[in-house]
Amino acid sequence: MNFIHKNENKNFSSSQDNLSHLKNEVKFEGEKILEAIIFASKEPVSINDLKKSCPFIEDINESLKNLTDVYRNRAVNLVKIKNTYAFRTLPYYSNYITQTIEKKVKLSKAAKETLAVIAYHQPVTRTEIEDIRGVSLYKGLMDTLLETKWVNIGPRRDTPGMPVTYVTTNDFLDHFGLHTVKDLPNFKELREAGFLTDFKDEEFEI
Amino acid sequence: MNFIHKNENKNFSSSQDNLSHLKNEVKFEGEKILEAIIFASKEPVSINDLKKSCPFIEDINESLKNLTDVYRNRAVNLVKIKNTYAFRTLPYYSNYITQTIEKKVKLSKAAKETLAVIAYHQPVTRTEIEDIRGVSLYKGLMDTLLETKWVNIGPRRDTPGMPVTYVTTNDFLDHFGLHTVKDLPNFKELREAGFLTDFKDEEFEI
Amino acid sequence: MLQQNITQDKFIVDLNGFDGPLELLLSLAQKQKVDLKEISITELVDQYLSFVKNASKLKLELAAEYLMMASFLTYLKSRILLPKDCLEDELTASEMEKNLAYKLKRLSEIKNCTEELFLKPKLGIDFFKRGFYENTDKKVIKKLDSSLIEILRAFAKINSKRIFSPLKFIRESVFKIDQALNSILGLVSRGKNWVLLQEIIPREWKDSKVKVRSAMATTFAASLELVKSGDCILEQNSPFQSLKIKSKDREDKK
Repeated sequence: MNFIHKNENKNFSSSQDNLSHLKNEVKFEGEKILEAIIFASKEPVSINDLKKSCPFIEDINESLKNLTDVYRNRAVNLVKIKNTYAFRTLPYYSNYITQTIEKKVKLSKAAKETLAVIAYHQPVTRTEIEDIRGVSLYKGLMDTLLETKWVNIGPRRDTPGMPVTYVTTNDFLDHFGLHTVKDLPNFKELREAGFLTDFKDEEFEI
Repeated sequence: MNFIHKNENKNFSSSQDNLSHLKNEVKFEGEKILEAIIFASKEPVSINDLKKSCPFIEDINESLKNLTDVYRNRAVNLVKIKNTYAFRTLPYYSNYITQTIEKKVKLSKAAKETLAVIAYHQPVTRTEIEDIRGVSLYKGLMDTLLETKWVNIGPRRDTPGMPVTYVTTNDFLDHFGLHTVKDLPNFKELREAGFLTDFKDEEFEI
Repeated sequence: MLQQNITQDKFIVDLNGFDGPLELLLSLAQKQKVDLKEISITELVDQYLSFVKNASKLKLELAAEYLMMASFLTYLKSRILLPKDCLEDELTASEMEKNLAYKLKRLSEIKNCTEELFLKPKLGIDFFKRGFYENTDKKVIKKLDSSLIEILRAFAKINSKRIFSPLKFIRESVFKIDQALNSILGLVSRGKNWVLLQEIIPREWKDSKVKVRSAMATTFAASLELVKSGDCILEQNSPFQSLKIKSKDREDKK
């Protein structure tokens, strides 16, 4: 699929060939528009937003897949972060990039561990976090985590008292280079070993 | 020149072929490093800086030319600006990308508080908001909030004067990653989660 | 066991490093065996209890959480030692043991995962987003940049303001004590007759219930003050009747 472009396809003559050629052109143009939008956007762009911007693209998932393939062997990749897309450099090339590191969040040991508990057990209540860590959360810890934008409020748990739950965000996935929560280290193993109870697959996995 | 990659070149057998294959590999790697550097850079990168970062690239101009060719038919081009290089989306596609250019605006303290009151007490009348906040709303505040599309007019209250009420919208839920406003922690939960500690306005450790 | 392993100083440092009793227990277990499946719970209980005992010997203040764990473990140990057939309705000792082992394993897993998670390549450190973004300045869309935490804080602030705001008196409806003293002295010095307390209240304080109540209370307080100083006498014939006040005669004073 890579790099079908106008000049390469000039030799078609029969009308049928011409039609499929035109279809390919349209597809390719669509992919380029997606490429431009995602490239120019500061934040990962949701598939829904892309659909809205390009209502003429028939199968947006196919187009995004093609675009992903185009960049597969480049130093810059099109990556899917849950239901959003963004361009990111490969970690492999980090040594060559001397960038002033914008935002280095320094989390305490307890905050890191709490973040991991939320990531693996989400949606998880405060009590459950405290049960897993065997210690009560100190004041301001959840503040800090919410402020990183890696953690958000999830749906209330359907148990007596309807406690608030916590979940991780797309920012979290993006920061750690994860496509979905299932990409977390050892996620599958932990789930199979029964350490992650009540995990529901995300609803809007497309 | 486009997209020579490892898997496509596996069939070389003679040592000479192998050598030229390896040379191509090195070249291709060099191009990818340039690609990553230019992509991640905030400013166009000068050829001199690229040379310094990649002293192992034999002919940097050739590599940059190759990289330019790779992107020639994409929606994003590698462009030379004087003696610097940068990636730019093609103006041709700007119709599609203007939508995603965003200027970040912060809400005023009063607007945030009012939004919070609406989120927690909706549907809520203007008088009730003023009563809860203990201060009268300045002119234009409700207009600002309505403009954000996070707040909308709700049903009229069935009391003398039939005052208008305010409610939050689906946009509000989307923006803050919530399923329903009922998920918002109530005051008691906020207190338990430590949100009542003296709020520092400064950022967390960066 | 533990006492031999750790000197007194290190003991204190170690304790501070632990993030709660379960973590302490986990580290004791890991010292015992690498594989958490093979740890001996009774041995672990002994180690934990001696740790806590040692801490109290050193007069360290242990957080309540550590003591609660100690009491649970003591209970668990007693259950393990007791014959199995008593107390059938409660969790059996082996179930409690299993549960504790599960929690230790779960904590150790999440600790490993935390380490591995933070070893992963990170955005802005190991991989990057595009450094430059075009400015098509013609159509700029304002996007509100508010995070949930800001809204939560705003809400918490309003509420804490309402709860913790200092009591404010609305001065207009409070009759001050010196005002009351003046009006009493003004009336009672004129004659030696008894004056009803409610008659002392100035006319402008009689137009609302709140004001009357405030003026009455202050006048009463002021009258008590005058009685205490020996300038006036206060009289009430029977409970709930009106109070009368008059200034004290010179003869009375003698």
